[in-house]
Amino acid sequence: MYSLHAITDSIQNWLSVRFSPLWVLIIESLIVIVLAIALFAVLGLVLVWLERKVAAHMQIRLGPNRLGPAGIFQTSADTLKLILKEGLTPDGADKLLFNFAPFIVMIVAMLALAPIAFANGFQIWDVNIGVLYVSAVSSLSVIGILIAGWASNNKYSLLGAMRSGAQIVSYELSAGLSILTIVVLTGSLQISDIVHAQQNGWWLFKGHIPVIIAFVIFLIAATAETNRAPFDLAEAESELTAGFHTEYSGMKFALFFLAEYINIFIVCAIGATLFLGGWMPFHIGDWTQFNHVMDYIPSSIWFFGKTFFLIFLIMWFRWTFPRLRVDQLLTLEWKYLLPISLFNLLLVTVIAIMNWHF
Amino acid sequence: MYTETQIISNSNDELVVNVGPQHPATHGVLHLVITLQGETIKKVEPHLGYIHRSIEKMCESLTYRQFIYASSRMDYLSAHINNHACALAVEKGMQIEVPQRAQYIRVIMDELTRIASHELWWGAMAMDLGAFTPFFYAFREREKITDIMEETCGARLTMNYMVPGGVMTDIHPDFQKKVKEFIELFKSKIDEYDELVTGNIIFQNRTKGVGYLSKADAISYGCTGAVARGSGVSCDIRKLYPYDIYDKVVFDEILETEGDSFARYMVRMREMRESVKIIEQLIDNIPEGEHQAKTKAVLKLPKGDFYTRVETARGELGVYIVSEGATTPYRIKFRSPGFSNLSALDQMARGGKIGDLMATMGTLDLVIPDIDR
Amino acid sequence: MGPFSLIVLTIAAVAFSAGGIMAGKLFTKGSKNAHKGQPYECGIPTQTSPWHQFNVGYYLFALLFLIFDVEMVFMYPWAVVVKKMGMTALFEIIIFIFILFMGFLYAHKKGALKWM
Amino acid sequence: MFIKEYITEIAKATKSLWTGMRLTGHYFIRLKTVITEQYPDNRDTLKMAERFRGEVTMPHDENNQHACTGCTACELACPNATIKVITKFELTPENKKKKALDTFVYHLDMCTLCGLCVDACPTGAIQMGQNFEHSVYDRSTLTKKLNKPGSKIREGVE
Amino acid sequence: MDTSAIIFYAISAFTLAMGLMAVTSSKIFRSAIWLLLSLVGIAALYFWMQVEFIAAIQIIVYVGGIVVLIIFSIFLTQQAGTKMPKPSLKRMIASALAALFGLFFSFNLINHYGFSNTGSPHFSVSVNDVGTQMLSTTEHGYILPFEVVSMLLLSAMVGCIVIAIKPPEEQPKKDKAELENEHIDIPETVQEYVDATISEPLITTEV
Amino acid sequence: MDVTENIEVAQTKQQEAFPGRIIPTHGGGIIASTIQDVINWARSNSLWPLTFATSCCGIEMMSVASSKYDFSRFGFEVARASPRQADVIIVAGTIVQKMAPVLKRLYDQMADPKYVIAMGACAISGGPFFYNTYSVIKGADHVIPVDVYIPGCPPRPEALLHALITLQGKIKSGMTREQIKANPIQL
Amino acid sequence: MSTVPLTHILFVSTALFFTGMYGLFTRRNMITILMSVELILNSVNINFVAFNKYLYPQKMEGIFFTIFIITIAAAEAAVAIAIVINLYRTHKSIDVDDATEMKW
Amino acid sequence: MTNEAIKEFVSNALPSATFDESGEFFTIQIEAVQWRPLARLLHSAPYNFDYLFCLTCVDWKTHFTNVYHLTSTDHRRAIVVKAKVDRNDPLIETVSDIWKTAEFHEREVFDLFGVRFKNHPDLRRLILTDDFEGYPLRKDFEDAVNMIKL
Ligand code: SF4
Ligand code: SF4
Ligand code: SF4
Repeated sequence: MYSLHAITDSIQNWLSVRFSPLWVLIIESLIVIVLAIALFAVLGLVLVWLERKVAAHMQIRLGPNRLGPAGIFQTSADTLKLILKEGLTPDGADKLLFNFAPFIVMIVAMLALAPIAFANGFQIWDVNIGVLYVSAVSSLSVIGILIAGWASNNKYSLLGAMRSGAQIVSYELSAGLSILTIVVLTGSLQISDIVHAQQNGWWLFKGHIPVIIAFVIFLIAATAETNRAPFDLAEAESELTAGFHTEYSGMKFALFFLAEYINIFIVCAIGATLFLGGWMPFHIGDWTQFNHVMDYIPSSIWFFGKTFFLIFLIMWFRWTFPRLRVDQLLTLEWKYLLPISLFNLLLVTVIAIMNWHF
Repeated sequence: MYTETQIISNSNDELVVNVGPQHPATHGVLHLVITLQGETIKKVEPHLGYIHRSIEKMCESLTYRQFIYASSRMDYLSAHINNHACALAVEKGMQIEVPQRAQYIRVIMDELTRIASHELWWGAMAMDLGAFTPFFYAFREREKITDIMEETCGARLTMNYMVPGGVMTDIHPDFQKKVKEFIELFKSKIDEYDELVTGNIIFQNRTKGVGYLSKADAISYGCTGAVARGSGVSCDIRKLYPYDIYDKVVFDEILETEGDSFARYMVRMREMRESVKIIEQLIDNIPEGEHQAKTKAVLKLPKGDFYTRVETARGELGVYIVSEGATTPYRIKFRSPGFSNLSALDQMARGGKIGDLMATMGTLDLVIPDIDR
Repeated sequence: MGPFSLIVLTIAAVAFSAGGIMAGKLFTKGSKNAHKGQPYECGIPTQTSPWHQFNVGYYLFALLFLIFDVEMVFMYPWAVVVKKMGMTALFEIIIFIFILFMGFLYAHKKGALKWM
Repeated sequence: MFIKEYITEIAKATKSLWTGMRLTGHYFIRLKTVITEQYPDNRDTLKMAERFRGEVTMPHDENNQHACTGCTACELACPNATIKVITKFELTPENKKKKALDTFVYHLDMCTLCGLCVDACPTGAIQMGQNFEHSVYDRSTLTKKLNKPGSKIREGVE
Repeated sequence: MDTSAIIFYAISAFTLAMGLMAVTSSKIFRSAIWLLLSLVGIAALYFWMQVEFIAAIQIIVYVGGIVVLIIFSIFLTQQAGTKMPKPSLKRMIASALAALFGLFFSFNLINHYGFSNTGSPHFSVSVNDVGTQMLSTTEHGYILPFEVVSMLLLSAMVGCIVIAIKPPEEQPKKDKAELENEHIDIPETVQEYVDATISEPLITTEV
Repeated sequence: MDVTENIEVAQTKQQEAFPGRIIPTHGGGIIASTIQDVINWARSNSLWPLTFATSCCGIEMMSVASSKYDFSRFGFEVARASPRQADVIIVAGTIVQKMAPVLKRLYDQMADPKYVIAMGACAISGGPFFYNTYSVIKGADHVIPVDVYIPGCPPRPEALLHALITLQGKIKSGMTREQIKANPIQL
Repeated sequence: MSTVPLTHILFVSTALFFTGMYGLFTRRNMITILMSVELILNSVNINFVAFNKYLYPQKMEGIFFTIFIITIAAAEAAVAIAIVINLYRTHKSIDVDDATEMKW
Repeated sequence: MTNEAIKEFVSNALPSATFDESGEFFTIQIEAVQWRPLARLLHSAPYNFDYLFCLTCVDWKTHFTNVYHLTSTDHRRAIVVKAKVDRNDPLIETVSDIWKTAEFHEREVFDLFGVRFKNHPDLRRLILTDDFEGYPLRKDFEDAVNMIKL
């Protein structure tokens, strides 16, 4: 298996030989900043483009195809346009908070990137409470939405923000519980531990039906937490025009837009890490030959492949289902997902203790 | 500049929200003033007139040949059927005998229009409920119909094909073949619609028990079309007061008795199948002959008043012409189906959520220019 | 990189957002008019302020969420060690969850999980 | 029983959702089903239906002659006065004054493309054209003169 | 002063400033937001102290839970946009003085106690240890508090529901068939009725 | 060059030529910043329409969105319901006296740069409701400045696409509304 | 990590405590009072963690106390908000003075 | 249910009503003040004209007639009631409590013709703006700016 440790370590060594520790820190920070921003930009562009293409093909049409091959520059044009568009602040708004909200959303999205293992040995911070950290940070994102909705001084925004507040907050529970199933199986919160525990098979396959149930619940909760259809009540277009970001324009709106996609990426990355083994290649029992072939595929490709597969699933949901009503949304969580995932967690615990999993 | 009376709530926890005139779910420019308590709707007050084009006044200065085209701009989704109603009114006044062939063509066109209209409704309603893809599937079939229309009538939406005494031009030679092809295709696609939307659990939860309208209320509000039939009121003009050759074709009047949004939805879905049935019966039997009766160049209706009604995709369209014997009508009133149906909206939406309002409006299938005229 | 990365990432996010907004400000001048600053409400002037009391049933869900959230917090350390500790931990958490589940059932019975 | 109901409910819901996803997935993987026509690229092959009403035209033959007698029947038939027929008096070879077309003004910006004028024209001088690409930056360019400069009425048209 | 110290002072300043703004801001929504940022600052402080677990809990419970709840209750009970009445100047000065005095006093106390100023460089909290100690039934185990917590949460939940749930609103029964049941009394002759109506002054609606 | 004044002049000129009530617009014209090709490229290729359809033409607008014509090929499919995020307002349908203030408000609330397409006879001139109606505005340009006119009743979906391409041409040329009227460019 | 003396951390927590106190004194609005209380609780938490870290690095009692305090704070906040909402419903005001006067 | 029967029934209660059977529907012509009692009568037994499907007004330059098209869903029979309304002081009683649909239709007629409906719950302009002057569907309505005569 390839590991990026060698590369990162050599950079580290090279730097520490040449510069004082402070400078090393600064240079490394700069590298991380540049990488993170680049990742953001590229992810935003690619995901939006992907979504449009997926939507188009499900809807028997072509989708963007006039700018560049298969329209891949379409989103670049959109981004550039959004940057160049006037960023309005309504007169009646709470101007400070109004302009502050996109930053919060962005910071939250960025912070959640920290523990994600993009490849073997490529992780910004392998925090020892990994998944707990991610759920903590993602619970912050509701704040940005609440602020945006309230500060806009617009009824649609406020309604949308309230809805999304209740929604995100509720679905955090079942997301957390399904994350816990994996924690129970692994016995660690650290992302790297979780990935390594799946060396001989992904949890999804090793863990019997309870893990599959947990996976499904996680997917549903992830969709809801990122405000995606069919849970996109916060920006329900046919009800609240544009929901909590009704009053945002230009770059500020683009930041919300981008954050939405980054959040999708993050939850899908977490999902891929927990259930599909992160950057671990696909291994089958003791087919050594096969496993070797799989090992030749770089770990980052595995990671991104899995993540994008989950992203595709979430997009698939979006372009198929009608939206739930707000009370049904909460009923779904409180009456179905939460009891099921609690029960499921106990089941997984039994499996884990009895060592019934593979 | 803006002087529309607005009701400002005095109570503390009520919120007054404007929905429309520019709003994705109002299908045009309906303006609803909604009083909310939390997310629960306390009151819905429709404000009309954002597309009031004074068609009635305008028609007073148009001749009987000309005014028909204005009617296709009213309920543009049932343009043919509107034209049909106007043509029938003039024919009734002048006692013109319409040739059989023209009658067949008219009915086929009507039913095609009905399918097209229902398709659009289906797509738009799914869109209101947040599902985007059905819209595209619906338009795929609808485009087939518009292509057929374009080939025969020369336009896609506002065909202006019916004239007093028949239809403007004979059908295109390919017409029958294409319609049959379309019917075959459509029959398979409509099952897809059921798979995608009707059976969907979310959709059913969103519509069942939502926007209830009792039978008594439906009558009292003068509802027609699918709205009334969803509440169990039999009101299909094609059955009750058949015009042209509707008395010769076999079809069922669709009735559902639940009175909720899902019932209205089902009425329309089943109606599409009925329309297919009607077209199937007619398409092979279009008699030979004239497509248009000989009429005078200048039409003059005798003194008196004439009321004709047809079943558009939305319900009963009445054309009430008061004539003084001149070349132009003295007064024309279009009794539009949407107007009455809309008046029942408040009743239906009260107590529901905002999402319910959208579902209810979706099943009302409002076409605002038809309401405002 | 350790916790320091949090600061770095925050800086990155701020730089990214601020950079974008600044670039927009630099290249685009907006025109001013009387309506621009007013809230959008489908093209109709807003009559009542949205910053108004707002009666929604959401808060009950937030209340319940808070309780369950704390419960989850206790379950994280539990989940880490349960495999190691075996049955004891399982029984402990079953009691824990059972007690809370009682509350949940109570809430359900009281109709707190219904929308208001 | 309660639990059984609960589970069947969930099973049914899952099945209905899966049915929908299967359909969209079906179309997603079949690129053949894409029905998009690529308008500006397919301009050459794009054919309008022959009865398509795109604009009112006045065909001229190779001698720059049209068939309009200036009878204004079309102007009267038009529901919203899109056509303005300006006539002049011409001297016929027999030295009789005869009404003839001077300018045939056509406001494309107002035309509803209903075809009543074409129906009403006794000589078939105007027809519905197939062109639909009329977008302009300036509204005034939409007011057109249909008879070409110097054009004449065709011989023998009364 | 090394980087770590700088970071500590920055975070502390941020936390304190936000806390101060939270208690002085006159807009209640903003006040909640400043409180939130202050709590985030405290979480950052925990991160700095390398107790990531506590930091995460701080964010999950305080920021994701309590503050959201507070914000909801603000929406519910306040004209969130209006300014709150300022406390009287006297009261403000008195409170400030009291607070300052308390601060000075306590800080003096702390300073005089003379804590050892060096922390262990190897301090780290692993969730594993937390879990083990929490669930262990031995002397140092926290199993009893752990189970008691569930009781506490249960009682809090029951309490919340009992207190906060709305008594079911008495809805005026909507009589759908009102119109049908309405007894229409037709006068002896309609003309009589007509005359009776006519004699009243006609109330016309304002146009 | 004061754009506002220009529009007023243009409107008075229009009034002489064309009947009907004109509602004055303030602001209006796009303020072209640095005329750079890249900016214009981005702007012209990312026109997000406002979901605004008043009547029949709106159906053809929906057709353009549908799979057969699919304006997403041009990247137009991100229809925004909020004017703050939209770039182009396609006036699809009749504008009546009661709607005019709303239209104007929507236009005003859009963030710059913003463009207007008048779709259909109604939006250009009142179209079929030109005569003897008391409520129809005789053209959307009586209310807001229009960039591209596309006649028809309703225009075919292809025609609307053509109008969008025309608008792209205009944006790429970097000229203002008045300049382009004065010296039309060839696409 | 050890260059910051314990007293500085304690100073921060004390300052936060008295900021909360100040809020408690000046605010008359139940929700803002609740916010001040949260600040006070948090300052205590900081102390616990700091003491644990600096004085007893091999033990975890401070951590546990913090966890339990956070738990109790959550329960307290939930109940408090419930009371506030109930109070608001009956009195249409959540001013402390009003609440005491009305003696419900 | 024949025309005769209705005729007898109506003229019993309302001797001054006149009838017209020449058109498509059986027509009852009355004065405005008689309308509401007649409406109640028609709506109730035995004929149950419970379905008001068209309500409009015609301006005859000397007077208005309010035209009510009624159907009975039980008997499937339509009749027309034409109530003569004074043009200078157009006033007629509302029937919006009898047929709920009338509420909107009456507002429309008020809006376009200026006929006032006594006791109407909410008689405001429905279609036109509140500051609109005049009643556009009256024959003498002029709007110099917007109306272009052919
Ligand atoms: S075009 Fe035809 S109808 Fe019109 S003026 Fe010429 S000849 Fe007459
Ligand atoms: S097509 Fe219709 S609107 Fe156009 S000029 Fe001819 S008659 Fe007039
Ligand atoms: S131009 Fe024609 S199709 Fe378009 S809105 Fe006007 S009447 Fe309708």
